[in-house]
Amino acid sequence: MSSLAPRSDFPILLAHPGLRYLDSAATSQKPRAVLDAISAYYSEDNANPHRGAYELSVRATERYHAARERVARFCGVADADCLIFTRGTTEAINLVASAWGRANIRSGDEVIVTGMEHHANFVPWQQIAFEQDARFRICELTPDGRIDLDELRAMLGRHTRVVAFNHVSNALGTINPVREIAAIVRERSDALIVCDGAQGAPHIPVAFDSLDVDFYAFSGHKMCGPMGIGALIGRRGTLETMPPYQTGGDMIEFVLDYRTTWNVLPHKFEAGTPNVGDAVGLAAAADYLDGLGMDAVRAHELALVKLATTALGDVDGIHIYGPPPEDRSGVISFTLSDIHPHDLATILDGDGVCIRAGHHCAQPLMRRLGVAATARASFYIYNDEADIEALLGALHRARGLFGYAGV
Amino acid sequence: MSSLAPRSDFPILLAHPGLRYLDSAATSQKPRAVLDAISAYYSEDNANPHRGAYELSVRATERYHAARERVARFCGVADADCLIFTRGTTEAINLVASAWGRANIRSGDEVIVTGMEHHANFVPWQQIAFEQDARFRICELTPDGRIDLDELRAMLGRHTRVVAFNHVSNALGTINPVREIAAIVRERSDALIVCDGAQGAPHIPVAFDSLDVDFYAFSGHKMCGPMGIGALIGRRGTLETMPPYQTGGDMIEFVLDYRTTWNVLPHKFEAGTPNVGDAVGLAAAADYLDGLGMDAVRAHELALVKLATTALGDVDGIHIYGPPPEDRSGVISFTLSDIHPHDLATILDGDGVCIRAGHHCAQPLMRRLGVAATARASFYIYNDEADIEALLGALHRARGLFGYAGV
Amino acid sequence: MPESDSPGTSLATLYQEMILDHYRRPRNRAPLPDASITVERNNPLCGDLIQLSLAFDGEIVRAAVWRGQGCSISSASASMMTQAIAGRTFGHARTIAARFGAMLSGDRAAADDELLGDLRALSAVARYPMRIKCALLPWSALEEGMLGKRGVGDGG
Amino acid sequence: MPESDSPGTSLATLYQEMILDHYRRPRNRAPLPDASITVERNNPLCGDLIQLSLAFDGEIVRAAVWRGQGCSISSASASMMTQAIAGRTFGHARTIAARFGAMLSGDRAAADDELLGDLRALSAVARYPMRIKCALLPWSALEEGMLGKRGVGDGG
Ligand SMILES: Cc1ncc(COP(=O)(O)O)c(C=O)c1O
Ligand SMILES: Cc1ncc(COP(=O)(O)O)c(C=O)c1O
Repeated sequence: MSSLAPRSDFPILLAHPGLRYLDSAATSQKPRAVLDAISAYYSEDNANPHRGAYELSVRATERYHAARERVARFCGVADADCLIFTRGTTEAINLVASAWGRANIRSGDEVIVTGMEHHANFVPWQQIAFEQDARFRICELTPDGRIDLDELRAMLGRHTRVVAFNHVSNALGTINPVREIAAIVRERSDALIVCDGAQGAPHIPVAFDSLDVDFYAFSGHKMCGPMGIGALIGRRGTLETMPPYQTGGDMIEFVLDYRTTWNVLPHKFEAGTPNVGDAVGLAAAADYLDGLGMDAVRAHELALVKLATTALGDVDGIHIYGPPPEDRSGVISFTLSDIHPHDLATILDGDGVCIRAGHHCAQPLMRRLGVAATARASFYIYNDEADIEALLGALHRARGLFGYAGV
Repeated sequence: MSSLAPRSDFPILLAHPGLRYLDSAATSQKPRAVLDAISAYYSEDNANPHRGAYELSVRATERYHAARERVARFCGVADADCLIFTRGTTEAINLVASAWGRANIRSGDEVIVTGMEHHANFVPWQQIAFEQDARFRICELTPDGRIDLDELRAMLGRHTRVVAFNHVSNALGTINPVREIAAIVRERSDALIVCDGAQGAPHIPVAFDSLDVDFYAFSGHKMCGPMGIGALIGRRGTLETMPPYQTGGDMIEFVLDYRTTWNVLPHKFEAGTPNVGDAVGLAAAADYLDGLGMDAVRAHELALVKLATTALGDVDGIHIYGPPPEDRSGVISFTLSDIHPHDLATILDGDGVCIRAGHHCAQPLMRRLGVAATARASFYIYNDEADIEALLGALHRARGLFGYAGV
Repeated sequence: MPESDSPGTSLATLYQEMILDHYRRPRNRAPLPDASITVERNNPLCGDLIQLSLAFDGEIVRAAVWRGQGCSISSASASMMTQAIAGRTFGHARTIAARFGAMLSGDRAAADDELLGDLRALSAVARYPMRIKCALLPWSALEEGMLGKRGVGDGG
Repeated sequence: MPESDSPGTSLATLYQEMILDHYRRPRNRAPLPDASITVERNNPLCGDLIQLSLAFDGEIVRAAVWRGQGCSISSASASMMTQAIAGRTFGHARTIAARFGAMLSGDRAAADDELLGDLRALSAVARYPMRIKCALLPWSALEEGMLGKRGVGDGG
């Protein structure tokens, strides 16, 4: 099985021929097209958008506007004004928890997250619940690492103000049934539904308008785009009625001495000089991924993760977490005998195999799994069968180094 | 007078030979070295920093760390952990107003800003004062566009909780005596001093450690760096005792189910995947500017603004705002007869002269000046005498088009 | 950006006498005490502000006046607009608005349409994308002011 | 990254038997009911956690025990460290800590220093920058534990 995207599209893979990059769930590598788009923007069209009365500034404004439309199209948002550019998923969720949460969460309300959340979709809710004197509740998981929908049903009620969960778990790879969860929530409560799509948008076709969630957040750097850009998608009605998050230039209408009124969407939520360069880069990433086809991306990752799960499953002493590969994104989270994941990562690195070891910013999940850390290999469009073979070979070497037989 | 930096260092000036870019106060153009540094990072060292146990991730972490040290050195900060990377000035000030403000501003306190602030250093304070039931006060200006220090003295007292002012006004160019203002504030109150350095750091040598302010904020994109990155500098004691701003990955120590503890500085204030690419770009910008010498940058702008003030001063019907050129950065804000600044900008654009027209994100100042808008030309390292001549020529053409004699 | 062909001519067309005249001697810039509706429109990014007051009489815009501050383009546009629609049916006002919009998007036929009268002086704005918003500001206020009004001859 | 020369040998040195032995049979991993001080250190980015308890007797570290979870490097480091400092003066413990730190920064002489005893088995960590933090974690706890303690033979 070869890679889906030509490996030669990725300068870093050319620069390091022996690199087996299996940490795309942390951040993806960037195709040349994305880097060129950023450079070209700064080399031809750069100006502060919205503000100038000269052609260059109009061009910058248009580039920024077009980037928004492009990214909105990528994730199935018809009304592009409802796509707010943020620094990434973390900022997007903080925006909702802070701006919507402070205005809407009251004492006695309940805020529900799940036991598999990334800290970015856990801590902001924990903190705002504490601040607003609301009850913070954690929906537990099934033994195979899915959200326990029965428990969720039982938790929901008229006190439920927010339900926040990830589309795909970064630590387990679990793909959550977003529409089903949304239906369960809508049936039993008026809660705001917030979906952390950091591991969704890069790996699975996403059509926000048909997901029936209130907010969806993702990061550009995990989907071939640059760092420093991401998006929050919301519904017009919600976005228009909630207060702004950060205040300053561009997001205002009138600044009176003792009162300020806000600009229209999307500007209301984008205070300060926008990050046009990285937005243009993210739009180029959307072009690149749509060029491959998001269905093909998903199929490629599924094939790799199945292959890897079968191959790794035969290694003595391995334990793989989460549901079967069909229900996982291109993530395989595991431990191997008594070899600490950090040691594993170091040994694998010796063979050029880059995996992540640790709590994956999901300490609550690690506690539930009963481990301090796992090793995680994650696949993307530039990975191929050779990467899996290298991973497997390196795991055997690790076993040998730790004195296990059969190498 | 030629430009300080070779114009050929700037790809956009090569791409548009007739471009007379006089809007650097809005955003600066980028030297090739900065664009190359960003591309090189993604092409050679890209990974999610802090999190990986493989060499590539260590390299990314080191690049990020080195960028922080470099930028800290640029603005005279010995303790680099006290330099927090933000998206820009706006986010930096929102961070302080929100995190410090919510924890420290109480009913009855007073929050002071000045009449010349950019919305980014006005609206966040206005809003947090409102939210905390504190009194929002505006220190007025002298007729020549400086902060009225006598009025400031009179306003200060034991109720003063915050004094926020800009180092340099983006709309007038006024360079404020930061140290003198800080001394005045310290003498009369225990207020937190927040300095908006968006127009300071790019244009004037800044040594934070000797300024005696509590916070200093600036944006990378105004100082040859990319969009999407900037910094907040604070004092260790203040940063350590204040609560975090955004929460999520990287900024935590332990995430318990119902309680979270925070990481050390600078991580505590940098939630989520950091923007390594743009931080590396900003460090390259610091290299570039220090290569020219910030004293030389200031001298160059001063020479240009003096020249421009003299030249424009002779144009019939012109009105120039702000103090004399010696006390201004490379900014000249003006109106010309009854020609609306927008019309002026359009006409100038016909000659490739890019100026900004509008309220410059400073509506409170515009009210105080008694105008709805001004035209603003702003100079930077790549501008030269020919730019001023082009500006002058275009202004005469504008007069002609509007039927004024003497063209 | 330097314009490719004869910026002088083009700018002279943009700032032709008719425009400057309306800018300097705005028509219908007055209060309207018996206004049926007053709509405010602003461009937050440049600070331009238009306040449009309309008095209706059945299906007719009896009077249209404006106040505000803005550049020559938005001022002339407001001034001419109020002249063009006063005394007209809602349907007619809408037709003019549509033709004006078409002209600004570069429609040559619209730029020659006698229906637009003096407003044709603004046709050069189509070549200045950053100024189209200025020209449309008063029309956007008009649209809101007439929202829900059904005019004689309106198709639906 | 693939290592330039013989990753196998280098990794075999890193994970030599002595290290694995301390990892699998940690020494001094026990409670210390009469501890003078207990210090916790963690690496928030990977979740490693060390709790170090020290019992002092005058100017001597009478007992040093630890608990926690971590990789083989941090565990072996903690295990060996407690062995190396128990019964030693503050001054001596500090000297060992300094030599250990030097060894990890690549100081060859330190890596040969008999003073370090078994700890020399960790010298290969110097070639793995991402693991130096692991090896230093227990020492950072020790440093805080001894803060302000003046040892026999301390210069100042
Ligand atoms: C004085 C001043 N403060 C704050 C800002 C806001 O900076 P940014 O838009 O980069 O956040 C600017 C520039 O827009 C400025 O000139
Ligand atoms: C599921 C999930 N949520 C949120 C995040 C946070 O994204 P970012 O760090 O880009 O803000 C990540 C990745 O780090 C993630 O995997």
